This record gives sequence, C-alpha cells and structure tokens, in this order.
Amino acid sequence: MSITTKALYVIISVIVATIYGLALNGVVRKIYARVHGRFGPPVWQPFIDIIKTHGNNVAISHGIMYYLGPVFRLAGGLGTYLFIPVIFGSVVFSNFSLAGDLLLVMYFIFFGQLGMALGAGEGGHPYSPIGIARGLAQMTTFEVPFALSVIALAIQYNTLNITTIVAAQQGSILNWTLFTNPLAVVAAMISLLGMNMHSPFSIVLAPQEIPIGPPIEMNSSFLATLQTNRGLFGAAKLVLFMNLYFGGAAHANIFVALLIMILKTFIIYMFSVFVGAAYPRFRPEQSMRFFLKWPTLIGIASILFVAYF
Amino acid sequence: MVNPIYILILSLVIGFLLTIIDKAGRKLSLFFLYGVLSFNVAVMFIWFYQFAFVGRASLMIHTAGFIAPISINLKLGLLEAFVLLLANLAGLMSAMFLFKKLKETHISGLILYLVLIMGVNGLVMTRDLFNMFVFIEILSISTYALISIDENKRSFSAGFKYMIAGGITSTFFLLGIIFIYYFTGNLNLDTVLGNSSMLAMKTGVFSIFLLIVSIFIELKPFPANGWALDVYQAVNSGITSVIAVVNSAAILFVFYKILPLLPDQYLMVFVGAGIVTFLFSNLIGIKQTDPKRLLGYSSIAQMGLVVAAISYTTKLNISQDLVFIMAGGIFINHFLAKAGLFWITGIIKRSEIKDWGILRNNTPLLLLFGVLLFALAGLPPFPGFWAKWEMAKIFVSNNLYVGLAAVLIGSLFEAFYLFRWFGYAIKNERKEESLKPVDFSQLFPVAVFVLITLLTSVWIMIRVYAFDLINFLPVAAVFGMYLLNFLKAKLKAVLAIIVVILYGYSIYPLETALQSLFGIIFVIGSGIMIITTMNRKGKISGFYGFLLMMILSMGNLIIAKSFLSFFLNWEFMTIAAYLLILRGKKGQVPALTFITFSLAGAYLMLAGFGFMPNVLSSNAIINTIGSIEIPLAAMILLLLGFLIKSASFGLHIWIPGAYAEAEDDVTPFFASIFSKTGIFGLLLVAISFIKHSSEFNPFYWLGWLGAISAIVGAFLATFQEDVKKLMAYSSMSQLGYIIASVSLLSHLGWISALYLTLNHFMFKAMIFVAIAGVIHRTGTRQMYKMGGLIKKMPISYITVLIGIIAVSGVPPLSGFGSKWLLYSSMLEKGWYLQAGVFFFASGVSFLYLYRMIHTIFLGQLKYEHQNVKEAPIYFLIPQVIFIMGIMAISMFPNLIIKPLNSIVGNYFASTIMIDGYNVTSSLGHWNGNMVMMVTMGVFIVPLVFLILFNGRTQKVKQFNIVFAAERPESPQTTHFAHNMFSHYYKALGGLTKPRIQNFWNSVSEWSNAIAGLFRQIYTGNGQTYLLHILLYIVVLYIFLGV
Amino acid sequence: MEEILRTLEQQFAITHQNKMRDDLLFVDVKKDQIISLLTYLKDYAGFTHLAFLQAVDRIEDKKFQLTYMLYSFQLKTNLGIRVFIDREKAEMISIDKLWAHAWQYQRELKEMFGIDFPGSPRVDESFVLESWEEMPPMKRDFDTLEYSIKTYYQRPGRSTNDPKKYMKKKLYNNFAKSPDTGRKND
Amino acid sequence: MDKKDMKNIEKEMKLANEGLSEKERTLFSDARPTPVRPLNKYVEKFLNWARAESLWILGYGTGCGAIELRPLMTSRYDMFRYGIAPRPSPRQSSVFIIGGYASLKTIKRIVRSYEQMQGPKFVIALGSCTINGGMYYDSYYTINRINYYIPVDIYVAGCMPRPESLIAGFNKLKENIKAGKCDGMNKYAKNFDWYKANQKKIIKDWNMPDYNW
Repeated sequence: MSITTKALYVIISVIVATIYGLALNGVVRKIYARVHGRFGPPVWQPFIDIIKTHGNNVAISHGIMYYLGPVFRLAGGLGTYLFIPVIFGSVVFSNFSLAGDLLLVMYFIFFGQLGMALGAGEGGHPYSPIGIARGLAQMTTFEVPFALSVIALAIQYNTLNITTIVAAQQGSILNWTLFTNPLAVVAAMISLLGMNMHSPFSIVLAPQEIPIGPPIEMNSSFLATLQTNRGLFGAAKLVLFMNLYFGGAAHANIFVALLIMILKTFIIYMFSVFVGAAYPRFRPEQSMRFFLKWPTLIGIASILFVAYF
Repeated sequence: MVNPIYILILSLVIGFLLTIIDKAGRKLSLFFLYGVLSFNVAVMFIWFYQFAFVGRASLMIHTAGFIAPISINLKLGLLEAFVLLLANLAGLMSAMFLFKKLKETHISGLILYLVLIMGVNGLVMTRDLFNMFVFIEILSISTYALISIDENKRSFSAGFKYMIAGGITSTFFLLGIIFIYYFTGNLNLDTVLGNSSMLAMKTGVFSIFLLIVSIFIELKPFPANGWALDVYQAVNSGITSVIAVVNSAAILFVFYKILPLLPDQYLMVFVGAGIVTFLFSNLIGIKQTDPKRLLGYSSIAQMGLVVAAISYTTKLNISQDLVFIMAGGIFINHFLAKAGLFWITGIIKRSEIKDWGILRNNTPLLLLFGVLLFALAGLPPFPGFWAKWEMAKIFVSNNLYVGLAAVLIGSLFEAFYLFRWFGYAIKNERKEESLKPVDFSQLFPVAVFVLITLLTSVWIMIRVYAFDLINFLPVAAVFGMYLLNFLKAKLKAVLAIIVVILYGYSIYPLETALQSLFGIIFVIGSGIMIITTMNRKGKISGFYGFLLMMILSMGNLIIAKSFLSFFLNWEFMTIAAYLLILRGKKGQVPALTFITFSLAGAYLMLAGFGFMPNVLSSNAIINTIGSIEIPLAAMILLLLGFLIKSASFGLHIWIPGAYAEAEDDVTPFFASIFSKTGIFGLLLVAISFIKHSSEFNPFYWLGWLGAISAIVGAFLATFQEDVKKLMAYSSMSQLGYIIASVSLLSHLGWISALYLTLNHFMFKAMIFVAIAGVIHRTGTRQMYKMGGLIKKMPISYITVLIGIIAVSGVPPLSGFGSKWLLYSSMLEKGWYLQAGVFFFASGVSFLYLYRMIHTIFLGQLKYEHQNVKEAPIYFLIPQVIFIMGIMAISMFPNLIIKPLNSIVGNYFASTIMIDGYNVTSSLGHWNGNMVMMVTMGVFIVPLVFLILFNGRTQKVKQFNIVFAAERPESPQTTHFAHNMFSHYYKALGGLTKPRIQNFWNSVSEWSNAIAGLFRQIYTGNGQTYLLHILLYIVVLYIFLGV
Repeated sequence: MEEILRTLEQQFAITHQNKMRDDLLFVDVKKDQIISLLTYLKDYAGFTHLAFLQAVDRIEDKKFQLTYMLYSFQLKTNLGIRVFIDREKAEMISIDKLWAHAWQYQRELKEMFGIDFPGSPRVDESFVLESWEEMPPMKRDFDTLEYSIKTYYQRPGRSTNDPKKYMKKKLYNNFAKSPDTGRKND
Repeated sequence: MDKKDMKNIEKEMKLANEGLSEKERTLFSDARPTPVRPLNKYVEKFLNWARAESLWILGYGTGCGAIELRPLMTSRYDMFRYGIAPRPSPRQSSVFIIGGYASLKTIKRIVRSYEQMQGPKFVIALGSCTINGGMYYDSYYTINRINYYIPVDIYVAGCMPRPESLIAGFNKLKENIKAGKCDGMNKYAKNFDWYKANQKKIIKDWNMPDYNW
C-alpha cells in the first residue's frame, strides 16, 4: 500500500470517527434534554460550537506548553484512534494497528492526558491542577479494573493483538467476550464510567466547584481542538470497547459494518449515559475507593476465572 | 644477632638505674627510656626479619645454663617475634605519646612503664608456666600502678578494681599451676604439652581449665569484664592504649600458648564465650557516648572475637596461613586501630562523641581517624575484612551458623556505633571552635600506626590474595586525589573524566555481552555525569577521590574474577557511597542509615559467599557463574544483600534520606548508576539459578516483592513535598519493576529487565541532573516553593518532560518499550496479578510525575524566582546527552532491542521475532519506529491546524488568569502545589503509613533497650565485678561439662 | 425579667424604659455604663447573645443612637440597649472583648457612620465599600442623589412617579373599584 | 517604517498599568487591545451564523437579575434549544449578561470578566438599573449607565424582566449578530481610553492592569 493511499484511508477513518463522535455527543445531549422534559439543543449543536470557537478572532496563550497542550490532547485522541483497528477486515479502517497492540493503545491514551495536563498547568490557574490532580488520581484507580479485565482477555485469547481478539469473537454472538467472559466485561464497563467522566465520576470537570477544571483557561481554537478531541477520543474509546468485548464490527459491506459499529458503540455509550443520568456525583476519594473495591475484585475474579477454571 | 634475653636484662637494669639516672635530669632518664624501648623494637624487628624473610628456625633460649625442663626457657619464633615487634612498637609509640606526661610525672612512672614492657616481652617468650605467672604478676602490678598515673579518684578506683580482678585470676592461675605440677611433675610448657595424656582425666582437665580460665578472665570476657571498662574510661589515653593493646596482646599470646593443653572437645566453650563477648559487648557499645568507653567495649568485643578465632582454629587444626589471616587479621586490625584511636581520644579530649565535630578542623588527624575507624569496622582493604571473609568461610564449612550470625550481627552493631561516631566527627549542626595544634609527639604514633595498617592491608592484598592492580584502583584513586587536592575543582573533574575514560578503555577488552551493558552504565554513564560536578567552585577536597573510588569499584564489579574480588569492590563502593552521602549538608543521619543497611547487606552477602564453592577462574564471575551451582542458603542471603542495594520494599528505609541529603550533583550517581549494582547482583544470582534450578524458587517471591516495591514506592513518592525524596521513592518504584522482570527468568523478562535498567539509568540521570540544576538556581528542594520555572529554565523543563514521559511509559518514547516488554513478559509467564499490580503502580506514577513537573515548572512563578537563569552549562551537557540517548532508542528501538536480544540469547532461547522495527512476542507486537512516526504525524497535523486557525493570539503573563473575577494576590497563594494529592491521601493514604519505617525504628529501639538492659550489669561496684568473675568461672565450668 | 429590670434601674441608672412587646424591651443607658451593663447582662442575667449592633443618625439631636440588641435564650426575650453618643465626636467603647463578633458590626459602623471604636480589631478596614473616599454614606447629611449625579452619569429623560398614583393611573384603573380595597379606602 | 518607529509604536501600544506595584507589573500583560479586522465577507457571515447559533453565556450573576437566568435552563424555558448554554469560565463564553444593578464593587468584576472574554463577545444588559439606574438612580454606590463602562449590545428593560423578555432579547441579539451589527469588542478597543477613563473615574483603588487579558 502506498503512503498516499494509506494517508487517504487514515483521513477518511479519522473524519468518520470525529463526525460520529461529535454527533454522538449531540444525540446524548438531546437524550438528556428529553429526560428532563426539554427540547434540547439540535443534534448538530456540537459542530456549531466547534465552528464558533474556532471562529473566535482573539485568543490568549500562556506560553508554548499551553499552546501545545490541546495539540497533545488531540494528538493523543488521534493516535489512540489510529492504533485501533476500527472495522474488522476493512483496509480503510484498519488504521495503524500494525504499529502495536492493545498495550500501545492503553498507554497512548495517556499521551493526550499528560500533554493536556501540562498545557493546562502552564495556564497558571489553580483550578487546572486541582482538576488534573483529581483526574489523575481517579484515573489511577479506574485503570485498575480495566487493566485486570484486559489481562483476563489476554489470558483468554492468548494475545494482545486487537485484530486477533476481534477475530476470535466472530461467528456467533455467543463468542463475544460479553458472554465468554462476563466478569471481565463488567469490570471494564464500570471503569468505562470513570473513563467517560460522566456522573458519578465527573468530579474532574466539576462545573460548580472548580469551574470546568483543567481547561478553564482554554479558549478559542484551543478549546475547539479540545472539543474535537472529545468527539474523536470518545469514539475511539467506544470502538476499543466494542472490539474487546462486543465482537467488534465486521461485515463484508463496509457501510453495514459502519452501521454495526455505530449501533454497538451507541449502546455501549448509552450505558454510561444512563448511569450518569441516574446517579449523583461522587467525591474524589469516594470514587477512588469505589473503583478499588468491587470493580477490582471483579477484575481479579475474571482473571482467576479464565486462568484457573 | 642480639639475644632477646637482653631485652629483659636491659629493661631491668635500666629500670633499676633510672632512679639514679633521674638525678641527672629527666631528659637523661627519658633518653634512656626511649633508648631501651627503641632497642626492643630494633631487636624484634631484626628477629622478625630473620624469621619471616631469611627463614631462620625459631630460637630457644635456655637460662641458667640448663636445658629445659630443668631451667626456665624462652622461645622466640616467628609468631613471638611478630607479636613482640608490634607490642614493643606500641610500647615505644605510647611512650612517645606520653612524652609530656612522662616528663612531669614521678620517676616511678618511667620505671613502671619499662617494667611493664619487660613483662610483656617475658610473657610472650617464656615457655615455663610458673615463669608465666611471675611475668603476669609483673605486668599486673606495673599496670595497677600505671593506671593511677593521672592521680585522680576515678583512676584510683579503676586501678583498685583491676587489682581485685587481677588478684583473683592470679589465684586461679596459681591453683592451676599447682595441680598441673601435681599431675605432671613439671611446669615447662613444652614438656607438659608432650605429656598432655597425663592430664586427660577430669581433674587434669580441671586444672588446665583453671589455668586457662584465669587467662581468659584477663581477656575480659562478657559479662565478667566490668572492671576493665572502668579502666579504659578512667585512665590516661596513652596508658589505656598500652593496656588495651600491649597487655592484651601479651595475655592473648599466653592464652594461645596454653590453649593446646586443653583437649579439643572443650575448645568450643571458648569459641562460644568469645563470640558471646563479641556480640554483647558490641550490643552494649551502641549505647555508649563516651568515646573511650565506646572503644573499651569495642576492645573487649575484638578480644572476644580473637579468642573465638584462636580457639576455633586450634580446634580445627587448619592451615597456618588461614590462622594468620583469620585470628591474626582480627588481632592486628584491633591492635593497630585500637591503639591509634585511643591516642586520638587522648588528643581530642572530648568525652562525648557528639562533641567530636572539632576533629573536622584538622584534616590530617581526621584522615588518620577515618582510616583507623574504617579499619576497626572491618571494612576493606584493612586486615579485619579479610579475617571476617575467612571466618565466614570456615564457620559455614563447619556448619557453625549461629556463631556466624552472632559475629555478623555483632559486627553490624560495632559498625553502627563506630560510624555514628564518625558521622558526628564529620558532620553535625554545631559550629566548632578550632582545635589546638597537635603536638608532633602525639600525632606521630598515630601516623605510624596508620601507615602500618595500610602497609599490612596492601601486603595482604598482594601477597596473600594476589590481587590484580586493578583492584587497588579505587583506593589508589582516593589517595591520588588527596595528593592532588591543591588543584581546582574543574581541573580535578577533567582529571576524573580522563581517569574514567582510560579505565573504561582498559577494561573494555575484558567485557562481553552483559558486562558491556553494565559497563556502559557504570563507566560511561559516570563519565558523563562527572560533567555535572564541574559546576563546583573552589577545591572541594575529598570529593573526586571518593567519586572515583565509587566509579572504579563499580567498574571492577563487572570484571571481578572471584567472589572475594567482587565483594571487595562491593565494599569499596559502599564506603565511597557512604562518604559521598556524608558530604551532604544534613548527611549525618542518612549516611548512618545507609551504611548500617549497606553493611547489613554486606554481611548477609559475606555469609552467602561463605556458602559458595571456591572458584578459580581467569574469567569474570558474571560469565562463569552459570557453571556454578549456588546453594539455596547462599542464594537467599545474596539476594537479600542485593535487594538492600536496589532498595526493595522493606529494605528501602535508607533510600529517601540518602538520595535527598546527598549533594545535588551526586544524587544522579546514586539514583541512576549506583542502584544498578543491586540489579547486577540479582542477575549474577539469577544466571546461576536458571542453569541449576532448584525446587524452591526464590525468584517467584522476588517478583512479588518487586511488585510491592513498585506500588509502595509510587505511593510514597506521590505524597512527598521534597523533590529529591519524590525521585528517590520513584527510583524504588522503578527498581521494583526491574527486580520483578529479572525474577521472571524468561527471555522476554530479561530483555525487559535490561531495557528497563538502561532506560531507568538514562531518564533518572537526566531528571536528577535537571533537578539538581533547579535546586542550584532556586536554593530549595521543596517543590511548592518553586513554580513557573518553565519560562526561566526551558531546557531543564524539556529534560524533565522527556524524562517523565520515559518514566511513565507513554508512547512514543522508550518508556513504552519497557512497559510493553514488561507486561508481555509477565502475561507470557503467567504472572497475571503481578501485572495488575504493575498497571496500578504505573498509573500512580503519573501522579508523582505530574506533581513534580507541575509544581516546579508550571503554574505560578514566584517573585523570588523572577530573575532565575537557566541551569549552568555543566548541568545541561549531561541532560542533552541523555535526551539524545532516549530519543535515539525511542526512534530506533533496534539500537537497543537487538543487542539485548543477543545478550539474553546467551541464557534463554529467544521468544521474540524482530522484523525490521517490528518486535513480535507470543502475545502481541510493537513497532517503535512506526509509533514514533505516527505520533509525530498526529502531533504535527493539529499543530499546523491550530497555528492556521487561531485568530490574533495574545501572549499573556502568569497573572492573566480568570480568577473568579478577582485578581490573584500573590504567586504563592495562586500556585496549587502544597499537599497536591490530599484527596488521594484521604482515599488511599492509609497504604503509606510508615509501617516499615516503624518496624526498623523499633528494631533500633529494641536493640538500644536490650543494650541498656545488659549495660546495667556494670554497676561500677568492685564487689559486684568480683562476683561476676566467680560466677562466670562457675558457669563456664558447667558449660565445659567436665 | 422584672427582677432584672429592677436591678438595672437600681444599679445602672437607666434613663428610659420602653416595652414594645412582651418579649421586646428597650432601655436607654449612659455611654460610660455600657460595658458594665452589658457585662452584667451577659454574665448574670443570661443575655448571652448579641443579635446586632446598629446605629441611627439622629441628626436633629446631633446624636448617634447605638442599639445593642441582646437576646436571652432562657427568657426568650429581646433587650435593646440604646446609647446616645455625640455626633460630632463619634466615638464608642469597643465591646469585642464581650462578644468577639462585635468587631464586624463596629467595622461596619465605622465605615457607614464614621463612629470610631478604638481598640476594635480591623476597625479601619473597609467593610463593604471598596475605595470609598467621601464622608460615611449613611450619615444623613450626605446627599446621595447629588453624589450619584456627580459621579454616575445620569441618563437624561428618566422620570419618577409615585408608585401608588402611577399604578392607579397606568395599570390598575379599576383597582380602586374592586370591593376589597374599596372598603378599606372608605 | 524603519525599526525604530516600530519600536516606538510598540511602546505606545503598551499600557502603563499604573495601578499595579512595580513588582506586580511583571506578572500582568501590558498589551493594549486592538480592533480585529474582519475576515472575508462570506467567511464572516458564516462565522456570524455560527456565533449566533452557539451563544455561551458567562455564568456570573452580577445582580438580582441573575435570578432570572435560572428558569431559562429549566424545562419550561429551555434556552438550550436556541443553542444557548452556560459556561463557567469567561475565557470560553461569548455572552455576558449584566443581571441588573451594578454596584461599584461589581463593576470592577464586570470589567475584569468582560475583558477576559475572547472576542467576539456580546453584552446583554438586563433590567432598568443597567439602563439608567432604575430604582437605584440616586444610590451613592450603584452606577447608572452600564454602557459608559462596557459596550452593550442589547438592553432588556424591566424590573425585573421575565425570562420571556430575556429570550426575546437573545433572539434580538441573534438577529443582530447575524446582521453583523454586534461589534462591541472592536468598539471597546477603539474607544479604549474613554472606557478606561470612565472606569477609573469611579474605581478609586484601581489595583488591576489596565486591560485584563
């Protein structure tokens, strides 16, 4: 495959994911509104917001690291997405999954977070590091059940290669990890709640206490970059979960496969949306203790389950 | 050839004449005194030379014209000559030390002194039991009198106690003689020895017991030695050193002479008693704060050890060489060091070790003090070290494990109090007034003894163990740099770099695979790091010497050809590290903790090496270890020793203090290079283990230990305010990764371990150097006092940024490679839960890394740092070098993966496939180069996008923040830094309670309390002491079981 | 309560007593007796709570009237202690030693009326007004309209109406005719 | 223009920041706001549409009128359907609602927050007090005309105006934005000295930089 074709494929893949991710955000806002008994913003509101923030004609920058923070963040989102094969068997959507396996994806997630944390840190606003300190602290704990669940997968499928994991789940719906290793899925889904930073784990952004937390100083195009990443990165995470636990998206027709992906990721996302709509927010230490209690035990149980039974 | 009998005669004659000579003036009598003493030394030197180098047979001197056993006969052999040479030398030197005192005191002092020396000479030479008694009495009486030379109440009372003890032992000795005469009809030692069958029955043994026990009591066994301690404390230092050294030597020789009388099966009692004395005296020693009493306990302990060594070697009938190294080593070590130290206490005249900071003002004296103290603590290259080495081997080969344990624990106690003393001398908070200039007459004896100590050490190293010159390099470096002290620091640094380069070049041919990797870290890494120290100004004496010592001994580790050479260099390294830590501003306590833990580790290793089979090989042990099966006990002991160096969980107490309090530009050495020696050791053991795997696998547990170290280290690091402590705990955590991956004992695991080692070496070095630069500029280690320094120190910031990305394992930098290898290898091996723990630990590492980089470089710049400049160029050079290193192996992972693959290929069959830049394991794949390319791509695209789409971008300053519609008051209140992870502490801080610290604290408290308890038996009451002696004899008799 | 009042009369020369309700009384006292009076009330009579301390500008009498409003949790009674101080040289003894929170009231009075309380903590710091340079605004001789016109750019064309008349005219024309209000007006 | 002139101009562009102490001056930016030239006409039109459809209001209730903002978010009034959303940081908001009377103390914070918003930015002045002081017209501590201190795009009169009026105001604002009439930011920059003089006249303890970036 020539570089140009690959580049073209990657661009297509990224654009699809970004649009999907942002639209998903819009849909979710609509759903929230309906739950509240409102009309809610139009589904395309996230796109308008991004255009508008990009269209701001003045911006402020606190320094080079601040400038690069959103870049890091988006690069993290892009990279995470690009290391995941989105659609099983598709060349266009295979991205750069040749570069590494599941571990690479798991660690590349941190790339954006770290860069953003540094950029926000240079902003000089105390709320940024407060939010980051909370976010990182929470991250250390929700990563534990997820990591345990991934280890269980690695034992189960004897590989860390995402494509292979997806391949192993093909054939029947009963081959999905959801059914072959439900404990691992439970652990991972709980940690997904933390990853998505929906309530009850939304203390990082806590608009009331520390207005919006880390990105408080972010403005104009910086903010737009972050918003773009929110769509893309969200989609990447969901695609990862779909691949690992819900059989991935595979169909001979690429559009059907995309539809399958959209359907599956939507359902996965709805899970955290429902939980978020139903539960109030945890305090930081509560959420940390929570993740290290039941989800971790479930994760350990899933490992023991696949390793020894 | 002068007949040694003239020594006795001359001493007596001059002794009697002195009263008359003194009428002509004290000068003349002093002349005669020194004349006689010098004569003694000269005679003994000639004889010693004759015996040792010309090979003369030993000399029998018959008195009164008859042949023994009818007359008294004297014997002068190699041993006698050796002991007497030392004793007479000590006598002469002590007299010299006492020059002022002898000038003023009554003439009887001089006479007594002469008589005492005469007694010693006689005692050593005589072969007649009754004559022995006579000489003992001569010795004792002159000693009683000399004790009270200072004419104060305490010395009188001490003398009296000494007299009581002496009296009672003499009585027993006499009783013994009577019995022996009754049974054998003879008192000549040789004859009695020849007829020892006549003494084989119970009463015979009892009579010998009486004889020996009285001598033994004179050697002050625990606990029947209260009288001696008062003497040590109360008496003039010159006399004390004579009593502690010369008298003891003579009595010890008597003990040695009559010991063969006792049947072999009873000797163990004395071995036991000696070791008990050693252990408990040292235990009580840790309570002492009076240097003379402290030395007293040390003396008693050392004598106990010598007695044990002599008794044991006599029992085993081992080769004369070993006896000399083992018993003689301890003896000569004790003899020289103790005499010297007692003299120094006489010079300093401070009765609290806390007040010894005054010593700092006199560099030569401090140097002498240091050498003697290190010798006494049994560190290499001094004779005590070799003795302990041989002792460990012999004890282990004869299954005397309890004895070995007791000796090693005792040694640790001794080292602890000695180094505490040393610490007070080198460092304490107080300002000291300057020391009065020391008289040459007082300095000279000490210098002579130090010189002899050194010469003996060198002699042992060359003649007995036949070490290469390369093993001398660390010590040579210290002395070389001491001689070049007048040079400027920069010049010395350049010199040090040249030395390191030359050294690296010279050992390069000796290295293969694994060695080269560690060679890069130990030697090249050190060379780069020395550049950092070039920032120092002035002469900074005593720094580069120790630095070179550390570097060279680390280099020697990888090419060591025998266990002894390995251990020797290991100890050199420890000493150098100790001295470097001690240089720090508040280095006293951390250095003491460090040396205590290190020596504990060293003693464990010593015991471990005791279990090892002897290897004679022309290749480095790291290459030959595979063919040696390490016994399990040795393995565990060695692993424990190495784990202390690599700061594993439970043994990590020393690490924060040592890293934090060492000077800022030295800490990188510790964190990035020195800590790898422990890993090297682990690999050493592991290589042997994989070739001879046994049923019990300690490495499985080591893996867990590594995991716990990783997580606990990360937690502890998270809650530090002090940046260096944070990084220290981070090191502990990272070393936990390495320990665990070494313990995997698999191909991928070891690649991971070596990759981590190299990676940790680079990022820890660059972070610590950058931090050193920051501390240098801001003058504080507290992170919350900094902030916003990115604008002032951009290069340091970039270094730290790249460093933390490499630590945390975020792609695309090299850290991810290590994480990928680690998890892949763990999952491959089936260590699932451990892998989970490591995931958690690497998550927590984000916390402390972010905390470090944010609170120092981001956020609000403080007023006081408005004019801070970028770190000096010397700090930046190493940083840039390491950045390039990290970037190179990140971009082109094959640079490192391929060599590692081939290195580890020597031990395991390869389980990975390398295809271009793609590394495939059994579980997954990783293409470092592609990751880097993709990352750069996805980074550049948004950046260009942002630059294009941003409108007018105004660069603003630190206070232009939305502060809830207020304006920030001051940078201090706006910077979020202090107690950054309080919420995390609330949730999980319970895990960081200093349980381990508390454990070790209580260990030290308990030792102190027990020591205090035992110390109480010394009431200071003469009658009690008498009771002790009698009871002791009874107990010993019961143990003897005759 | 009666007993307390009697004690007050006998011991503290109360000049005036006014019972508004069963649980609300006012007494007037001389300036120099305020500390001893308050101490007595707080420590012996159970009036432990200082509800507020405020001032009234009695410009006609050239006096400031200070009211210390106390409350007794046992008697469930409010007791107002009124002190009249000279308006020209407005100065009062600080009671922050009796009630620590009184410093805040005193700071406010200093800012709004210019009454000084020597020794009261932070009494000179501004309380609500930032950067106020005129005379204390609550003094009745301060003309706020004039100040506002001078400072804040009145927008021309603004008219003021009496709310009652205006409402009648503009919005609720028939309001007066409604039976409910009509009766009251009669 | 040679380099020297450029430098001089740059120097003139700098603000004096006289309200700050010497030490603090280094911590605040001293750049002067400048008017922004519009982009291509069609691009600007498109962006104006986006700006109008995505109004982020600063969550800062400056006066009693803030109480009227809450109902807007409820299901009864549902401002979200107009693309209006609250935003906690001025950096990210585009609409500033002056909620009623602004006291001297508040105007300081209003100015600061307004200047911290990134352009284009719009101001809705809510209630009579913002227009002419309303019932506080004679107060010694309440300003009468908010447009002397920051440029106002839309006034919503009333005391208090109901949420419906506010929504009407928003819709008017949208119209104006789409028509390209809301140029408050440039107005502020062009008449910066006048606004600043007015602000400084009433704020006596000026302890912030002349322009809060």
